[in-house]
Amino acid sequence: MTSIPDAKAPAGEVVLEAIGLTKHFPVRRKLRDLFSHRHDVVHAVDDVDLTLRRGQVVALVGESGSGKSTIARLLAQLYPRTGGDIQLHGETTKVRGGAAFRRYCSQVQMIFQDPFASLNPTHTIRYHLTRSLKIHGNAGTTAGDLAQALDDLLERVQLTPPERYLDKFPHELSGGQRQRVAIARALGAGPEALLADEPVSMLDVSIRLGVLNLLRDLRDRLDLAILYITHDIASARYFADQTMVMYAGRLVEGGDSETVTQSPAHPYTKLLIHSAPDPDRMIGGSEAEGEDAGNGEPPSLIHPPTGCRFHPRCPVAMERCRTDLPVPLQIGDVPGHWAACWLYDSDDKAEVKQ
Amino acid sequence: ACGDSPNANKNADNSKAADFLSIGMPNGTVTDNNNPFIGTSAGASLGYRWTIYEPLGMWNNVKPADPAKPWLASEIKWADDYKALDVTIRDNATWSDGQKLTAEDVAYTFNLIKSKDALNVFAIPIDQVTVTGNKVTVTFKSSQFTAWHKIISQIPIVPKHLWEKIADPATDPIKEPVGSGPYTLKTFSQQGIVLERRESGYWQEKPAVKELRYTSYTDNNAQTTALATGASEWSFVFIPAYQQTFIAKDPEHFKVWAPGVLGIHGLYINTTRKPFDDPALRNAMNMVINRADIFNQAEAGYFHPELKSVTGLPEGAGDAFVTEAYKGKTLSVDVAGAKTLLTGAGYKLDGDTLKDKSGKPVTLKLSDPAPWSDYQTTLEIIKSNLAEIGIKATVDKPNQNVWDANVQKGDFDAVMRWTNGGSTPFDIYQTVMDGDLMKPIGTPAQQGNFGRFKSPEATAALKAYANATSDADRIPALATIQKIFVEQAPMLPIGSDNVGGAISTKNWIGWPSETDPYAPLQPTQSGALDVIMHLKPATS
Amino acid sequence: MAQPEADKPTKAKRQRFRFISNKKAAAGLIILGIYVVIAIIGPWVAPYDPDARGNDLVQPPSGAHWLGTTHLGQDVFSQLLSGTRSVMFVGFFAGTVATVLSVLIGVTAGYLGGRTDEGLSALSNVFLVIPALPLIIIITSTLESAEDWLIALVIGFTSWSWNARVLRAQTLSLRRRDFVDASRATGEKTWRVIVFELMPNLTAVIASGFVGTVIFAVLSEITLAFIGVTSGTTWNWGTILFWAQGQQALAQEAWWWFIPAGLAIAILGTALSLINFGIDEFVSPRLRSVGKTKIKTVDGRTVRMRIGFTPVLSRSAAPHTHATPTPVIRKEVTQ
Amino acid sequence: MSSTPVLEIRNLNVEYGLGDQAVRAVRDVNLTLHRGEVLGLAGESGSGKSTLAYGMTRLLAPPGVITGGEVIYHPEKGEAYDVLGLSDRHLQAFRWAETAIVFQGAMNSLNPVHKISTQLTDVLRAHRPEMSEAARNARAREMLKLVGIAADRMEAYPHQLSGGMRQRVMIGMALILQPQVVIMDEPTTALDVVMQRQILGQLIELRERLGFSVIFITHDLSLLVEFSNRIAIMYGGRIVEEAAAAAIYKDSLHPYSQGLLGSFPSLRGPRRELTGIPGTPPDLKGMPSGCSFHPRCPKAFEPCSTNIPVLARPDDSPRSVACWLHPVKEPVG
Amino acid sequence: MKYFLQRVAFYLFTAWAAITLNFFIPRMVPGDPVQALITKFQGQLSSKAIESLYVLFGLDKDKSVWQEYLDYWNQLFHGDLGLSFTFFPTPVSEIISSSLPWTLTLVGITTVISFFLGTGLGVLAGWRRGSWADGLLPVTTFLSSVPYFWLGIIAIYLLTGPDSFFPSSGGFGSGLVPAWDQYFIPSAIQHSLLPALTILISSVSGWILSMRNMMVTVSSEDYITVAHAKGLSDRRVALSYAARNALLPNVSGFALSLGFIVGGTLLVEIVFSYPGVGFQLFQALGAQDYPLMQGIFLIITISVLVANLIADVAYLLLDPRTRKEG
Ligand SMILES: Nc1ncnc2c1ncn2[C@@H]1O[C@H](COP(=O)(O)OP(=O)(O)OP(=O)(O)O)[C@@H](O)[C@H]1O
Ligand SMILES: Nc1ncnc2c1ncn2[C@@H]1O[C@H](COP(=O)(O)OP(=O)(O)OP(=O)(O)O)[C@@H](O)[C@H]1O
Ligand SMILES: [Mg+2]
Ligand SMILES: [Mg+2]
Repeated sequence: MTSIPDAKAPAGEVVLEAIGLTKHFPVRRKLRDLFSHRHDVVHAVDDVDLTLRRGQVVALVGESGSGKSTIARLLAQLYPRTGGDIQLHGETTKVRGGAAFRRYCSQVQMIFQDPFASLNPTHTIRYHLTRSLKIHGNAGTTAGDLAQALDDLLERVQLTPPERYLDKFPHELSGGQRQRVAIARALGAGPEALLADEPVSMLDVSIRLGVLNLLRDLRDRLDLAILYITHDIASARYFADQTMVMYAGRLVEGGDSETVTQSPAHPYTKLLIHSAPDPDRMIGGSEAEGEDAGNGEPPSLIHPPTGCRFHPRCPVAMERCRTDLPVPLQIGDVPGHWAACWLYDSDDKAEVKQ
Repeated sequence: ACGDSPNANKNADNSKAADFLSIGMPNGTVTDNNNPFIGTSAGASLGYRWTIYEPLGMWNNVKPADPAKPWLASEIKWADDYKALDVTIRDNATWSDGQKLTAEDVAYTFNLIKSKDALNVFAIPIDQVTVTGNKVTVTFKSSQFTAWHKIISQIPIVPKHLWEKIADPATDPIKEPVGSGPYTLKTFSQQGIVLERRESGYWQEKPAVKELRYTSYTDNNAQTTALATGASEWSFVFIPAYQQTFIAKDPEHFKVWAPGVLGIHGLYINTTRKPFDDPALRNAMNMVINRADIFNQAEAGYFHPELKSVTGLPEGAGDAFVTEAYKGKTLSVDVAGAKTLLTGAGYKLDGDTLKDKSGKPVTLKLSDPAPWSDYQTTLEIIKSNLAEIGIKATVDKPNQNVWDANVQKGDFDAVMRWTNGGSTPFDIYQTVMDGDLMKPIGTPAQQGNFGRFKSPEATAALKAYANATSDADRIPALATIQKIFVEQAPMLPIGSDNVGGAISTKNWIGWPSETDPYAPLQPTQSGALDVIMHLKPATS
Repeated sequence: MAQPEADKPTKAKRQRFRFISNKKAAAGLIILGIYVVIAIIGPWVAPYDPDARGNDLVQPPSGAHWLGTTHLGQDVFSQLLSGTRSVMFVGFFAGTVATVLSVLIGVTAGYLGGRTDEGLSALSNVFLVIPALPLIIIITSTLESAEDWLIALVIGFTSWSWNARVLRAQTLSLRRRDFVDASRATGEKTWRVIVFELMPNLTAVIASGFVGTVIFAVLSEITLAFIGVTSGTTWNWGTILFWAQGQQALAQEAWWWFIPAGLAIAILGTALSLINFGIDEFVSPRLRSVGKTKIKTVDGRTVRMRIGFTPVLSRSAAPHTHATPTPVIRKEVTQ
Repeated sequence: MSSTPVLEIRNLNVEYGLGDQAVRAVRDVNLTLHRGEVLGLAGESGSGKSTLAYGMTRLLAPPGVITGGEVIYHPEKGEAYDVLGLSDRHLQAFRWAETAIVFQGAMNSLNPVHKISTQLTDVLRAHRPEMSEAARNARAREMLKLVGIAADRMEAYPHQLSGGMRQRVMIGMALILQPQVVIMDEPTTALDVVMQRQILGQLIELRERLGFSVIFITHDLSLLVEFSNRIAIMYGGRIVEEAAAAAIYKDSLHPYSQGLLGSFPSLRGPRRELTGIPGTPPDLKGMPSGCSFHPRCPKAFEPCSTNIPVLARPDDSPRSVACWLHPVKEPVG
Repeated sequence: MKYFLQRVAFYLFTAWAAITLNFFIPRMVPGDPVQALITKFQGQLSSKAIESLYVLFGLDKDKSVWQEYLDYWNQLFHGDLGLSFTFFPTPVSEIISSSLPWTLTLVGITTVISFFLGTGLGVLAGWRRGSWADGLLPVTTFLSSVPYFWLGIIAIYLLTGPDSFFPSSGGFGSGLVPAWDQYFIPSAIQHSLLPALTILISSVSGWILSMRNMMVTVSSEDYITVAHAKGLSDRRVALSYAARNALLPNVSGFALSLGFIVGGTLLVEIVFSYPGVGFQLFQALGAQDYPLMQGIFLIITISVLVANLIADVAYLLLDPRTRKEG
């Protein structure tokens, strides 16, 4: 018996969709606020639309604190959302624990950034995987079924032979192996969507690639929909079909990975790509330094800038950016490429040119 | 700048040996309160109230039947029925503020007590107080035969001219006491109270001790240590192994004398609980208790003198009151006799276990608060004594308040407790047997008869004794009382109270002793003043 | 999960009991073990009934009475042996009560957060600042009879707060660790997350809190007994001290009556502290007392390891491992 | 950039612990830092980069011990000397004045309870006792300005600054005594790319102005290639390859360097298929015999498992490699 | 500032809770103060006199608990703690004010000395690990496990006696009256030495241990390495960097452990017959003296709270991170 059903539906079908997803964290109230009626919140995620399709990887890129993890947790229903909708197979879902939550997470599973922290150091690999299988009814009925399912899982994440790993404790494994176990645990639920929150950023350079390649392999074999969260835009290019760029809680650009990374439209994306280490730009050729990169300080999310949140740092900010919230605008070059930037509002373009 | 310090003359004092006497009591902290009527005051707790305020006469607890020694009153006369008292007040007594002490002051004091229940701690039913010249006549609503000593020796006479102005004499702390006694308060601190001698105006020759230093030690241990180091020269405290821990430190000067008085300690048995409602069982228990062991081990061989007479009256103080029938009859350990008695009464000794008439094993819970270590030891001994006749006893150490409440409510099997004391055996027997004091189980009996001993005969005899107008009436009443006490054993007498003390003769001599028992040796008794008056420097 | 697993138990054991290899913990555990054994068999092996009076009053240690006798001729050694049970019982029972409470309150507060957390934290802080011993004395003085289990309950109920606080902090930090969220995301129920995911990681903290409370409870019980709050029927070391003090044992030069019980307490306390050190070092290996700190350099000097100045054992520039100086050449492989 | 050395490390050996339990974290490392250059030190986690950096200034906490080697420092003026042979007092004087260190996490490198100004002037007080209070403050202010922080932040506490600012403070502090050598141990890994570039850019610029040399440690090879002149690659406590940045990037000789380079997806240029390095990093306690990389090396052949290759020049170019694939003409070091 | 206000709010809450607890506990005590008083003196009182005592003590009124609670607060706000039963009719506040200075001085000074001594030794032991300072630990562990009272009694036995410099009990020499003069103060100091030593010996080890552990933990922080790298002197690194930071958790620990210390000193006061509040409390318990018990417990709690607040302020001054504005 195989615990993980292969390919349930044709590739390209929408598995998970976020519409206008918003999350505000309340800020701890201070004593003096007790007397006023102010309620400060952290605008961690504002009005985010995101679609995960079967067999596709969507990358979410952005600097630290831009709200990437929050999106992943919202999608995993680990946080209640402030606004917006999450649709699983086109159906609105709002679960708060209980059986509904379990049903949901049998389809949507999450992988965490830090494999050192996401496995409980007091339990064996066997325990972790068995729980995942049992909760979602994938453990079969007999001990033999379970053993088989465990072996399958470990093989799937290329931890072979399985016996060598099953009874180990997490601390006895290397980082890459741990992350594989974490992936196996997610697979144990037999999900259709995987939310991978910076799954490799804590891993050693030399083993990162192995895990990414494994995920890609799983996407192909199991037709998983994967959300790949990273701050390394180069790996998004390498791994993801689509890339979304996030800045201060909002999506600012999205589209086909190759397009977004090769011809970025939004000034922030440009900055990001410009800043990424580039071996071809050797030390001597520091002419690139001339570009104004803006200051590096991310904005406060409690009182985010009005209009476009990037405008205080944007080298080409216009008056309008200060006041009006930019809407996603189609970029002409490739279908599906968009950016939330007034530069691409056709009227304004004209203005800029004048 | 230090000239005005209250401690400034300390060195001067030390240079001349022995013009002060250090008196200690293990009473914990005291607060600045010198009201002689309030039992919680420092003056009462440490006993120095009697060196400031004086009574009419001195009653010697050690010889309770002796008449009182005139003190403020030069003459004391009781009516035969003890319902009226005539006292003549000395005319040379003065208050320490210089005013003369008159019969008016005495009358005022009696009236004060009469009008204020809170001050009338002995509940003396004063009827009329009249003054004629230097004579005061007080009449009472009932016979005061059993309470005369309280009236004479326990009521401090206070100055009318000052006390009149006090708003509430029952609560006023009297921070600056003015009395007729030979001492006045010099300084007060929680730990030490210093009294200095009045240099003039005292009605008799002034005492030799110039300064009295009272210290309240926090507990017996501290007090004993102080005695052993000589820091305390006079105290009343239980000293375990006193020979070793006290006398041996300075055998030449350290002395202990603990004369028994008419107040005893014994094992109260709850006579409403089966099978202890059976006098035979109680008698059998009485027969196995090893009082000598208790005296030596629990009472360190001195503190509560061993009771010998079957009547429960102590040797010495009680001798005069043992009626004909019991003269010479003494308590002794007789295990075999007890067993015979029990078998005769239908009990069965089954191996180590005594079974009562219904076949149930006899068990007994003895209890007393933990801090009373002599009682605790006593109970331990009683426990092992009782085991010899198959009674399985356990010793409980409830908290004092719980214990207290339980004893009063009658919620106990058996407890060690004291009786009231007085100038006659009446108080002892009343505490044990008086039906008038009895309350139903569950209702607190505050005055006595905690064991709920029911004997109308005894109640009547007690009443007769107290109200009798002549000895001829008293003797048969007392005989009846003693007969019931001995035959029914409502309470098993163990040891007597004492009015003794521990002293050092290093600096002062002239203390009362076995050979010269002129007064009690307890610094808190009113007789303490008499003792102080007797003291002479050891060097002279 | 019914497979026979050959090496799992040993592995698990190795993981769990690793801290016993800590010398301090081992010493502590051995001493504690002895106490526990005495607590169990003490009353039976005691040469005398601790209550039994004898004729030798206040006798110094002898062959018949190893630790001498009391003023009633009771055997001090027997009292000490019999008293162990009550001490251990109160210590462990109070420790258990306090630990259960602190786990319930601390972990709940830490895990649930928000209002619950604020309420529970305030509660434990209140208990934390209110002086415990006076409170215990006051409460026990209200007890009708101060049976061991009652005293233990009172101590347990008043001494959980410190552990609750530590546990809360620990839970908060664990709560932020991904594995908690990961197990939630796997679909675990809340109670399972707390019991199976959080608690195993808290064992060291819980254990150390437990041991700490046991120390506190033992000292409190003995203190209470010393000032006279005990059950009448059982012996404990505090009762021995109570009697010794009441009879002024030291003034009577009866050191054998006073000293051993106090030493017994101190040694038990030390053993428990040692166990706690072991746990601390187990949790945070840095605290482990450094092994060898003095080392010899090549030229024979002794240097001490210390922070900021790494010892240099040798300053010779000769290589340590001998790399082969003449490489083998294999053209085929080199492209 | 000249080819005069400032710091020569000769057969440095560092161990953690003593006796059998010892972990040999740095093994016979030879490395030369030239005046004015940026020397990159790369390698996966645990390869001994930090140990090497701290070892040469004797900053390793117990149980670290230096078991052998020399660290020859060439001051600007005067005789070269061995840092490992300095007395405590001289070492204290040497530190920071000659070599300064910038750590990975600035939050942790700044003492949270002291003001920025205190921590900056601390150094001056220790090394330039003759300076007046005012002069010290002026100097501190100057350094802050140099790294682009407003002087009014002098009185701030570390927690009041953002991560990037703190890291700049650290850089400013490192330069306050104008040292010859600045060691940077993963100075930017905690920052995001935008900030990282800003700070590194600034540092390079300062280096050009002030002329100090930099040892730049990171595991991000692509970053190193961009920012350093020369790169040394460590594996299992040894340096396995050392060459000019461009040479490493374009034509690395050691299979490990190749694997490392192949692990970074590139943002520009064609999308290539990446392989990474198979296997797991070695355990320092049970190092494989011979070349420690051989169990993971796709090109391993028989001498690799038995003989330790020496770091030496395979040809005339100023580069060296320790690999049996590359025959050595003359051993170096 | 915010932090400070939060703490103040917390203290107010705790004070409220303590006062309420304090109100209720004595009401659960079985028994009856009048009887306790009589028993204490093994006295003999007439039932009439007993009645009058009830009236005096204010125990006769049939008030609802709620009403009593309100009255209690009302009294407290007027600084009135009622009249003591045992020392009737002395106001509780008077008794406390005479004994509190003793405790405050003894506990205060010894605690502070113990804290600084322990912290100092802990800094040494933590900084110079592996040196002689490590040998300190087993000894201190043992000493800290010894019950206070046992140590005190042994000290009395060994060190006091007729010719000893150390008095066995009391707070000052008999015959003296508390005053700030050259007779009293030396005597008071002399009397406080043994109790202080007892407290010191059994409490110092806690500080040594926790400080040592904190030092060890802090020693491996990066900023310590940086401080060394900066070429600062070893002393400066140890004190200004390591100890300064290691102190922080200890300061809050210091505050919180005050409650325990007060508990410990209570016993020391009993053993040394020291005229402090601990001994008063002990007596009040025995005598069922609610008002005194309540008053003392309240005072102890409030002192601990105040000390906590002070420690918090100290923490505030020591740790800039808590000073975060906004
Ligand atoms: N539980 C929470 N309560 C309050 N604020 C939060 C909470 N979780 C996250 N935030 C805030 O929301 C914002 C977005 O956080 P998030 O973790 O989603 O960022 P991220 O993009 O994943 O960053 P990183 O790359 O560092 O992981 C941050 O400003 C963060 O401080
Ligand atoms: N205190 C220590 N005790 C024992 N081994 C240690 C200690 N510190 C470091 N090591 C070991 O020394 C080796 C080298 O560590 P080092 O910190 O120098 O690596 P690194 O290359 O800087 O790694 P990273 O990139 O993770 O910083 C590692 O294998 C590590 O396990
Ligand atoms: Mg994140
Ligand atoms: Mg490192």
